[in-house]
Amino acid sequence: MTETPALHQSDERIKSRSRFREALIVPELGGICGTILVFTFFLLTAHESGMFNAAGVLNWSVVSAQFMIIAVGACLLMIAGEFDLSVGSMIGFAGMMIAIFSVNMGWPMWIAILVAFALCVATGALNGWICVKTGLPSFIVTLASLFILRGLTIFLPQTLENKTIIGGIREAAEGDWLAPVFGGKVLTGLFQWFGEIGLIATFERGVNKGMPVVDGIPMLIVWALVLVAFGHVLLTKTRFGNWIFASGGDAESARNSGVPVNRVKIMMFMFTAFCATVFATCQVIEFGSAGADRGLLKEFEAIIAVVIGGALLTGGYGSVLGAALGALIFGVVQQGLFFAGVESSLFRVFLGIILLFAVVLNTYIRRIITGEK
Amino acid sequence: MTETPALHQSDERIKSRSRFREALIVPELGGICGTILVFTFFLLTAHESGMFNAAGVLNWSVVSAQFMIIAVGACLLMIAGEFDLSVGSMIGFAGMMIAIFSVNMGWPMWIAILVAFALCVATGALNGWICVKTGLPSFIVTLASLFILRGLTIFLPQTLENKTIIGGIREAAEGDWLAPVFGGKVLTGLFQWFGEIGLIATFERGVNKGMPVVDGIPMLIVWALVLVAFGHVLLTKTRFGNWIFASGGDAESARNSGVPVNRVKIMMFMFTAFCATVFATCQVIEFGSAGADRGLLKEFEAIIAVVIGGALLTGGYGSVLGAALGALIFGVVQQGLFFAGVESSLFRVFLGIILLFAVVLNTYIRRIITGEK
Amino acid sequence: EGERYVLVSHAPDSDSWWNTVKNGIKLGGEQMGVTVEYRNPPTGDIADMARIIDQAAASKPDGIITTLADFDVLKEPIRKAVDQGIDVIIMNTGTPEQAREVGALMYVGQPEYDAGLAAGMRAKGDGVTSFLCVNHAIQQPTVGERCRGFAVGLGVELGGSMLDSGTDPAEIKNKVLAYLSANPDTNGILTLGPVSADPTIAALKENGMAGQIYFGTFDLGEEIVKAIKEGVIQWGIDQQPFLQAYLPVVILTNYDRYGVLPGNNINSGPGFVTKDGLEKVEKFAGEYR
Amino acid sequence: MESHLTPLIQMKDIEKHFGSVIALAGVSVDLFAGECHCLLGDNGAGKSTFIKTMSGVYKPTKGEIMFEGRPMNFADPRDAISAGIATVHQHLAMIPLMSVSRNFFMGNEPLRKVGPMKFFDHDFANRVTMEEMRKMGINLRGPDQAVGTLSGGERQTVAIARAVYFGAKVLILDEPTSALGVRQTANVLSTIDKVRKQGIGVVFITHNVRHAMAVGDRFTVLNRGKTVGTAKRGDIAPEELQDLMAGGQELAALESSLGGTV
Amino acid sequence: MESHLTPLIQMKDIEKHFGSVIALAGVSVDLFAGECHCLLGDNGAGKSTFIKTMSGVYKPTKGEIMFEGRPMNFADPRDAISAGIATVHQHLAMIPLMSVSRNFFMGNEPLRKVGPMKFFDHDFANRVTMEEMRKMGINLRGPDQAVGTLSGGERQTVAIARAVYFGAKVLILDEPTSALGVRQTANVLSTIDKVRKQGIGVVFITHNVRHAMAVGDRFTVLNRGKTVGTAKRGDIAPEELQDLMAGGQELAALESSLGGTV
Ligand SMILES: Nc1ncnc2c1ncn2[C@@H]1O[C@H](COP(=O)(O)OP(=O)(O)OP(=O)(O)O)[C@@H](O)[C@H]1O
Ligand SMILES: Nc1ncnc2c1ncn2[C@@H]1O[C@H](COP(=O)(O)OP(=O)(O)OP(=O)(O)O)[C@@H](O)[C@H]1O
Ligand SMILES: [Mg+2]
Ligand SMILES: [Mg+2]
Repeated sequence: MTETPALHQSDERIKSRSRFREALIVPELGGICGTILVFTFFLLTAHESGMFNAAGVLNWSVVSAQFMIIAVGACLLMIAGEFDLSVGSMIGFAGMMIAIFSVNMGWPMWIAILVAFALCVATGALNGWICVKTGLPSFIVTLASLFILRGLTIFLPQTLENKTIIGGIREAAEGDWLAPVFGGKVLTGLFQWFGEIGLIATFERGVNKGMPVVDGIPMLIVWALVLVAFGHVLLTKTRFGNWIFASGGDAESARNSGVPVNRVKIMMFMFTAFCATVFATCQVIEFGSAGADRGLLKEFEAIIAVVIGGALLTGGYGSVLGAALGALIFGVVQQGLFFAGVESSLFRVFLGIILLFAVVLNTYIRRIITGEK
Repeated sequence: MTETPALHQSDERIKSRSRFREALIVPELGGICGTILVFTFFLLTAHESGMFNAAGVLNWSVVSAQFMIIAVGACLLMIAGEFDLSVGSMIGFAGMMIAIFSVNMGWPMWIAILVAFALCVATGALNGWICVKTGLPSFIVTLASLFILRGLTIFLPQTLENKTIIGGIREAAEGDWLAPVFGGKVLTGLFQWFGEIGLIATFERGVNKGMPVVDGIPMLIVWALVLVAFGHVLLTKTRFGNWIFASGGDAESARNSGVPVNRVKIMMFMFTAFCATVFATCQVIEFGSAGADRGLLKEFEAIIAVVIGGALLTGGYGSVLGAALGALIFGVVQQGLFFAGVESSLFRVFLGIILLFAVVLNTYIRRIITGEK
Repeated sequence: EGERYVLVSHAPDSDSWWNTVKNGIKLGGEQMGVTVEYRNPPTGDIADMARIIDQAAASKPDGIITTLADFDVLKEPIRKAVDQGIDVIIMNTGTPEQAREVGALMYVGQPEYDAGLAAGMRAKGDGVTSFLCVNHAIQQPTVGERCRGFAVGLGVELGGSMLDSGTDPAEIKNKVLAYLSANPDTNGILTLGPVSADPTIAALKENGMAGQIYFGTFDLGEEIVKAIKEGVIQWGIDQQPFLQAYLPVVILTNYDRYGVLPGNNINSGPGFVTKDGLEKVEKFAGEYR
Repeated sequence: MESHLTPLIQMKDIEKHFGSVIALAGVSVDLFAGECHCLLGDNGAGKSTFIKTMSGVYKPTKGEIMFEGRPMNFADPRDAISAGIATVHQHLAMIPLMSVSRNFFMGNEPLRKVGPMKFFDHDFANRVTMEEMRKMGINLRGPDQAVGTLSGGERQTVAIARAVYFGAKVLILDEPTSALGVRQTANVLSTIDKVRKQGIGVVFITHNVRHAMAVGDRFTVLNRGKTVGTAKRGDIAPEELQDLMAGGQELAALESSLGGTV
Repeated sequence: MESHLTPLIQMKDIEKHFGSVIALAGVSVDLFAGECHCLLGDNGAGKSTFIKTMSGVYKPTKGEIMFEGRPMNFADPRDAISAGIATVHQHLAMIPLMSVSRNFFMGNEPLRKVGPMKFFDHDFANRVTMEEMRKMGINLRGPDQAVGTLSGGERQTVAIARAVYFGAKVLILDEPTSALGVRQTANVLSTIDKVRKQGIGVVFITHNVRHAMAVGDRFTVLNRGKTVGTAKRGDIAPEELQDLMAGGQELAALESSLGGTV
């Protein structure tokens, strides 16, 4: 075997680049810059509006956490090279199923929740199976599920109850062991104490008089953090993560190298459905009702968060942490615009401009730092 | 130069295949089969509902023509490798602009229409320019325009007029030379005569008593046919058509071969915007009002029609005739479900199922006939 | 002087009817010298609306005016806002009882179901036996209540007579035509707003049934008023959204400044607008009516 | 001597049709352990299609595959890989957006146990990748460089190094040297030589007679989807082989004007 | 003799950086009309990058390009093509989903006038495509076969046939023979020979010394992004050239075990 020249020779063809700059070349970079920018902006413009008091922070945290939950699923699926446009409908459908099972049929809450999970994850698997078997683009397949699931979410309660909202879930969830996992709060003691020492404002009247305005961290946020951590570890630290990248990067090549591409894709569809169901369950348990309009357009919001977070729409590249930052940016911007008192019909205009700005910035920063042409 | 063996030698490696089967291998095939299937189905199930009398035919023809107008644009753009999610918002925006210019500002209708066309086509060009310059996926860029245009469509009339529906366009269009090109009817004499000789039913009551039920072919249908013909010729018979295929098939390779890919893509974005504006103009002239909610979800319907028509979402393959058939199928199914008296909240469910069925059938037929594995 | 109020609605961005509400708060705000901000969930998702109420409360306004589109979802956020010392008035949707339960000062509006019921009874009196309800916002639960009320008032099953029409005017028009062609015995039509009413008018004009079929609608708009005048539409139910927005602003300001409050809830509708006395309605339809 | 043993792989009368195209019209090839079997033939002769049926990418339309004497039916490449068949395809099985080391171990990720859980062992992967690439004569800038930024030859080298590293019983190389430089080609040929000596069966596709003659034990020539014939090393002269590869046509006229064997 | 004329293309001290990667660190090459200039070098030496700056795909980071004596600045490949530079890239510029004849005429569509309008002349395109491919030794099944269904070598032949058909003043071929069979290679080499005799300048990249020696007039060797040197035909022996191409390293040990020049 020919001995090659010593390793240091190869360095002559690389411009020296500082360690710091090297460390910056991560898919999350755009997300990090965006987050800093967004917070700076709102700290300057909306600091007086209550956006950064306890209740304000909780408000945008909860909204961001919501985005995060669906963004994690969408992110892994997108990296695996597929889309799911049925996420929004799935949220509506899952909530409605829980409501019908628990309120109309009177099943115990935990059974209702578990059956809804099973149904939705199975639907996700079906989406994936159809995509994989027929070779159709997931855009089309899940567009069909979008219509079908939304249609069922309208039709079923309409037929059963003659209305499109089913309430009374909070009552049905009382005393259940599973419901608090989605609708409860943690660290209530700590916040109680914060309220007592005056760190957090307290209610001024009503039954809760004297209690802190924020009395704990909703499980929604806990779920978001857990899912982000899980997704991140799965993607970067495991064999399966490598398969996800490979399936999205080039399915044919991955298959030829022995990656079970079909299995990977179907599992990612199932995970996306799982995330959507977590979202829906948290929502119905918290609000106590399920409606036919829940989750509208959430699929786009998930995709937007993921793309702001630096993933490629075409698959094979991206990061869960980036997607989480994208969700944070999206949540903060959305609620921040309200705090900043932007005219509501201009809200979408701003949203569009910020979206565009975020992705352009993202690409641009990446180019500057990596020095692509 | 080595002489190669005579041509007939190469035939030994091709199974003989009838001319008929050869002729079938066109992208439109799925659309043709789908159309036959759909018509057979509704002829059998809904022939008594009036779906196939003159008024019924006009009914689904108009809906299909609407889909066709936007499908032509979406089809060419998709073949060129891009998407436009802002079509729906563009429809709302264009209509609103015409209303504002003609009703609020009192401009002559033809100027209002031309300026609206110019504005929208420029927006399309901007979409394209951003996609091409930043290299961002058009999905994201046009998603941003979707939000921005919809926001403006709500904000502008609100600020100018305190309303979000602006009426009185029919009055403003009276006597204008350009308006009838979008809102008029052709062959009215012929239909009058049809009515007189009893070929077409006449009204039995009301103000129109004695007039034929269908009194002409709306310009909307004429526009649809003209655009389909134009798109088809452009795509298959011209140099530019070859560039469209090449740009969508592999932009990098096309660029290396001297195809002005950026120009092609931008022009296709402009054409899509043009089609959306035609749609909007026909609509406002016919209904006499522009609303902030016009065109919602039309972008998806366009994409659905195109995909049913056999185009590849990834670009580089497809046919305008196929897209037109896809639009026809979509329109007939949608209206047919109502003629057939299907429970209307199940409408979306059916739509989803038929969409899925259509694309699966499409792929399947193509495989059987071309013998792909 | 300079109080700040927030009005939160459940309507998606594109719902054009809410425009009148915006005009109401604008005028009310100008006249009283207060700022009123309008907020809504862009897609009409009521769960998102709950977050907006939370957000509004966190920004410490002097008062919140909100709809009660889904009592289950909204009662908690509203009650929390009330408990933080923010005055709340419920407008548009909901019922006086629900408003009391969440601790709101009062209710200004037209309970949707009741309005539908009243319309249905009126139609029954006019001899309607089977009807078509054109619903352009099937996903929005509050609007559907009108159909439900109408069916009960009429004493018939709602069943398949509610048409999920979408918002595209040509599609609405042709769907109505298709429905009427497939169900020729229909003798009454109810539309739920200008979005569905305008194309329905066009449809009836096209198939020659304009003026022949009993036609009522919710909410007003230019075309609707014109159609009432022409006799195509028998009546339009005006719930006077302008008042629903204007009054709470005035009431909240006066309550904040002088502590005065009306002793009862205010029903802004249903008011039946018919051919008689259309002049003012015509002038301000879609703007203040 | 090999004829006494059962072949590692026996492919009998393989046919493969794509729609109306007959890509393979009955090809038979067998491969013994420790031999390098060269597959030669004109463009479009069906070599790639043939080895794809061998590595589980395509199912043959007709014909039988025996692996170690037993009939075998690979459902997908994963089956073939786990049976011990490593393949370097002509159109490389590399993911451009992924790093070299992730590509190198794609489908065969090294695992590291942390408690009950197993994680991708990045350190190990990076080390091995750098090491193996260096052995092939390529100095990578780093194991996390994206494959998409490598030159054509560098990419091909990654694919070969990977197949050799994991290669179990059979190594299939479809035109591995076509994009390689002189030094890399020499390395690949000597790698084939080494691998063969370890008792692995190698299928080697090439258009270059000299490369084939350098390492091949047997030569099978395909033409227009059919086997033209199989010859042992030493039984055939390079010129003869070359004529066979060109579909049996006379190249004399051309060659004289261009100076010797192409 | 050529030194008296102005070169067709003169590339002076071309540098090209990709982010932190220095792909070209100052390469100078000139090309005269009627000569075949071979560009040789190891994998990753920068050959493809170099010819891409020549054909307008990349802008050089530094350095000057003179075309027929005038400084030239190609904004994109279209400029280069209209200036008369036809290129066959290593990663082919073919659209798999499009038919062979559409690919063949991509960017140079033949037009047919019908009244005031110009249409794509499909008949002409189909005829010419079949004809040109037959000349290169490939019998297509039909001009509307999709390029994606051709074998690797067939595809490459389409690209070369196209470049030759439209080739104006300069023809750049980046490893054109790498995927070709013996017969096709012979055809390409004799095509180069013919084209050169018509006064066209050819840049020919290859890893095969024999192919280079067969048609090259001058040989420039790149190594690690730099010019190692340029030699005229007859001034250098194949073995010397081969050593240069391998980056100047001794291949003796290897070669002896594998029998002769690789
Ligand atoms: N998926 C496919 N669909 C249709 N025809 C195909 C397909 N794959 C290969 N072919 C045809 O089968 C024949 C054999 O192709 P193959 O790729 O096996 O040739 P090859 O011997 O590897 O050629 P090369 O040396 O050029 O790589 C070719 O004529 C090709 O056009
Ligand atoms: N877009 C790019 N980004 C980063 N590095 C690149 C890029 N393109 C090429 N390189 C690097 O530049 C060097 C030269 O690449 P190039 O493709 O020109 O080599 P080559 O001489 O053509 O090699 P081969 O003979 O293998 O084709 C390689 O090391 C490659 O990794
Ligand atoms: Mg091959
Ligand atoms: Mg190269």
